[in-house]
Amino acid sequence: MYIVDYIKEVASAVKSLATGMKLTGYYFTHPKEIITQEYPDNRATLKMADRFKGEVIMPHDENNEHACTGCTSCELACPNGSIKVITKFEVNAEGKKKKAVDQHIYHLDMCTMCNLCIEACPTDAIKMANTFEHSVPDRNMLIKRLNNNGSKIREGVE
Amino acid sequence: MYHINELLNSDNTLKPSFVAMKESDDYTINIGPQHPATHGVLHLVITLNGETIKKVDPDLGFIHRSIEKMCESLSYRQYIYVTSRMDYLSSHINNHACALLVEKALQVEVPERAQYIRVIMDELTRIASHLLWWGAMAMDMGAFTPYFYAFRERELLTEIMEDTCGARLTMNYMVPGGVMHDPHETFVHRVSKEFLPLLKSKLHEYEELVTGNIIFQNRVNGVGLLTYEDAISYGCSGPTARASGVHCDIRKLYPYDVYNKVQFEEVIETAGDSMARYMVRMNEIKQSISIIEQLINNIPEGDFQAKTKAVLKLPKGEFYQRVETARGELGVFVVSEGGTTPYRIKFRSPGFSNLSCLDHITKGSKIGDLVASMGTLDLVIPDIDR
Amino acid sequence: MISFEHITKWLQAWLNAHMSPILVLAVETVLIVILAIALFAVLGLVLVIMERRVAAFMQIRMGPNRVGPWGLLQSTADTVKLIMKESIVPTHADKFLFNLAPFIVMIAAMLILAPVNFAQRFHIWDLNIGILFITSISSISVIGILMGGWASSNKYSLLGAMRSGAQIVSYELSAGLSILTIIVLCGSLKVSDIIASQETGWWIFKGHIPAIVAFVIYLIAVTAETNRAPFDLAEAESELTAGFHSEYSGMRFALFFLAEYINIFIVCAVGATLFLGGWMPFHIGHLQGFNHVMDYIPSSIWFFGKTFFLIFVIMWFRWTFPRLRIDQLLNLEWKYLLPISMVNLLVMTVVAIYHLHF
Amino acid sequence: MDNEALKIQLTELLPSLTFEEGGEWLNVNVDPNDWKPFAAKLKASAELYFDYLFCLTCVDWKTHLTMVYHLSSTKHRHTIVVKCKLDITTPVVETVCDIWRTAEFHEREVFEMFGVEFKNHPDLRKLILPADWVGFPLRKDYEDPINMIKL
Repeated sequence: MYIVDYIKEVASAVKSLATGMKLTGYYFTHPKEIITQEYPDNRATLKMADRFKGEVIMPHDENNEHACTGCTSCELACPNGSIKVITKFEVNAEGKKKKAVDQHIYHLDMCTMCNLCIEACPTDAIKMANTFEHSVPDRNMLIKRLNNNGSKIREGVE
Repeated sequence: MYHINELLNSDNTLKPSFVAMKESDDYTINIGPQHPATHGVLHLVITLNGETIKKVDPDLGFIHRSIEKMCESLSYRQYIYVTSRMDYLSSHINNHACALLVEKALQVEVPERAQYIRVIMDELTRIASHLLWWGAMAMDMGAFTPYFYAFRERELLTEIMEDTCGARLTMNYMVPGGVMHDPHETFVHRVSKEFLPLLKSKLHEYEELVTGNIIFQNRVNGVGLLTYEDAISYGCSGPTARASGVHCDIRKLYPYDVYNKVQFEEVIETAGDSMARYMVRMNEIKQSISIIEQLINNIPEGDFQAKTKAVLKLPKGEFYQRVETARGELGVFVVSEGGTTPYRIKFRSPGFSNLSCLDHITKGSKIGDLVASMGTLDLVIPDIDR
Repeated sequence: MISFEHITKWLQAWLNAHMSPILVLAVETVLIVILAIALFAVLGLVLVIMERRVAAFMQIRMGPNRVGPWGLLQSTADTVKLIMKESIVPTHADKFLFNLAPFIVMIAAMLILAPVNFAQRFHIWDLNIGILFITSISSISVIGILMGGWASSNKYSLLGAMRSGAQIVSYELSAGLSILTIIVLCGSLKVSDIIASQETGWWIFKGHIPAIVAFVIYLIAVTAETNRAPFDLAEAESELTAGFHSEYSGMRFALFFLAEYINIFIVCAVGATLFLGGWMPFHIGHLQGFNHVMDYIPSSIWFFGKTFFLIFVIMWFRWTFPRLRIDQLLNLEWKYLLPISMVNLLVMTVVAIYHLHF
Repeated sequence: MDNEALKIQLTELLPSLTFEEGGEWLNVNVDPNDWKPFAAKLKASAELYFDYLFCLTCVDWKTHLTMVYHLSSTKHRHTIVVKCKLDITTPVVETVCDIWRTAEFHEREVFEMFGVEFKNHPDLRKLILPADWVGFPLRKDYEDPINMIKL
């Protein structure tokens, strides 16, 4: 019967629409399902994943010493040229000339957080920090010098 | 708009290249490069007759970064990370293809633990990609709400990725010889105890909200018909081709890593329309869940990375590696001269071939059908442009 | 108890006592215009914030919650922004029609307000062909949309306008027919008579199945007529970016936007009047106690409550369903809604002739 | 079909073929003038039935260009790689987009990136690059005026 089919068709169409409305109606009446995180408000409790790749940093210990030998492995490993290591020659206690890092320049604006420099570093001198709020008013402020002023290489790191 | 001097010769006659433009009665519309339905910077010049489409002419290149040229100056460790930027929704799988190619060329034995992790990551990426596609496609159809439901599940997934890989979208987790880190200690628990049960409990919502909806079904049934022969001839792959009945799942045909150890079905539909493509992807989510369930609790102990040399040099020759991304078959073709960088690299991206059938499948349909077809082809523009 | 009726009566008496009749008319006209515009502004703001909150809750989000308490001032802030924005007129646009179009849409929406009974004996102009007036004036807004789409000299706008034209013209039929089903029952086009005829019960309860069918068809048809999802093909942002108002910006865009919400309010008000008894309280048979409690609630609250319930339903549609395709949209009208509403009207006529309704 | 059987079959179709071993798949070198009829036979032959062109690209060897076609059969699951050596100054080859429709887009890409002209291509326009672009970016002698890495 054509009429019966017609009515069945209409009825099943209405049913399918009603199931959809039931679902949205459920979420409308259950505000507890809301998943929004209000970001600037929850800054205090917000915890980033500990492996989150935010930016490259060079940890310094309390004596203002780091582990960077200035070997430029990271510079070579970087695919976009965002690391530039400027080396100098230092004269150590025995009077020998030794290569050391003068400035470890890091371009955060060009970095893609690929982690290849960290993998390449033989002395674990650099690591990824899980900071993420990098916005600055001027692009040049994203060019950073990773080694602190007056810092020197830790004893025993070759 | 053209300036009048660009249009006319000095003797006030129309320049030859604009004669066709003037004489044609065609009603052309530019869909894109900025358009809500293209999900990126795809430019389609469509010719209309009323609401009916006469011709679709894609114009690409708005996000072309020439990754192939870039890779010619990158080492075999570095070129992996660039491929995350191609099909950013299946970045793990792109990286996997590149890592596999280097391993194949250098004959590196990848530890079994790394293989398991890679396959789990691939499938998680596939789920994430299909979820996002599901939401975005529903949005193309005019239903906004599914997008948020899909992102709710995907959010947990990206958090799991973030724990292990340190990034949410472009992870760069695969390295030649294995993976970069060991999975996070909560990884197994979060995937098997949190994510999979959540996703399984929400799958019925997708069916209630979109799949069963009569309006949606009318929008996609019989729309964008791609026959078996055309699917092969146009070089379609992945869910697009499988919806036309083509057996083309690289995971089944040419298994890599531990895909030959897991049981899963190659999802095949035969209708070839948008609904079939939709159903293939929805069922693929279920298959991916089953693959992950088989692997997640059986990850063997051991190394997560094989020992490789610091500087990788591929032997002279040509290498081709293909994998199944969420969109289809990704082929990496490397010509090596024996150096540290590829001499020539070609990425056979699934989106590029899938896009080429768009004109064919939308001819004679309405503008709404174009959007539906584009939605179910699951185009990712950086994947097309590379 | 203070009601709108008392206020208007007192105002009328006070004005008559102090002024000549012509001046009274003038003052009242000015007052009504100010009130109508104020109502428009308030309704626009309230409906926009309501839509955003409803959408947000259905989409497991929070929605606007920063400006003012619970984000209530968000739409006010948006309005200020829209007023301050530059209204760009495209170079090749027909400037006269382009500027005129939003006002036509807006004026059409404003005119329909006249016969609506907001509360017991509180209305602007209770003319004897009120419902006819509403159906005819509501057809004008399509001219504004066509005008705007054509004058923008934008292909998306033109397509959207043509879609809108086809859509509104067809859906007016079934909207009109479902309105007729109720007119057949109460035998008057005057809005206050229609409401008065529902004193013993609302038509949706009294009118058997035909009234319910007519109600559903009315809801679907007016959703289409106001260009709301799932029938928002004239805008269809995933196909035509923004359809007929692609080229509009600033306050002109805001007028289109506002008119859409006012139209929703009006069609829902008409729906509430026809099917849900307007400002009539909810009564159950002879339960005197219950009925008295219901009577105690002011009539304006009844009216706005019913109207906003219908608006919520239309919003619910929007945030659940995907959009139809243009040929499916017309199929739905000509192959389903129109035949059903015609048969429905016939059945209702039989019901009315033999007094089968309650 | 394994490589040896493929070799015999292919030589029957075109005796002037040369083969290269060593890669994952059988490499076949074809003269560009013979390529089009050979391609048609590859698709038409019931035993070979190469219906799936899954990769089409070009390699710049500085002295010459090489077109590389990766062909596979969805029925028999065998794969070959066909190579055509083209002259670098006037690279011309017949189009195959009437045999494998996917070639249309891939050939347009190769056309703009390498400057290979495909004879009888129905719509040989620039696909990715702007219409007024000068030069062929993926050739080895192309110098990018703005090179981010060298900056």
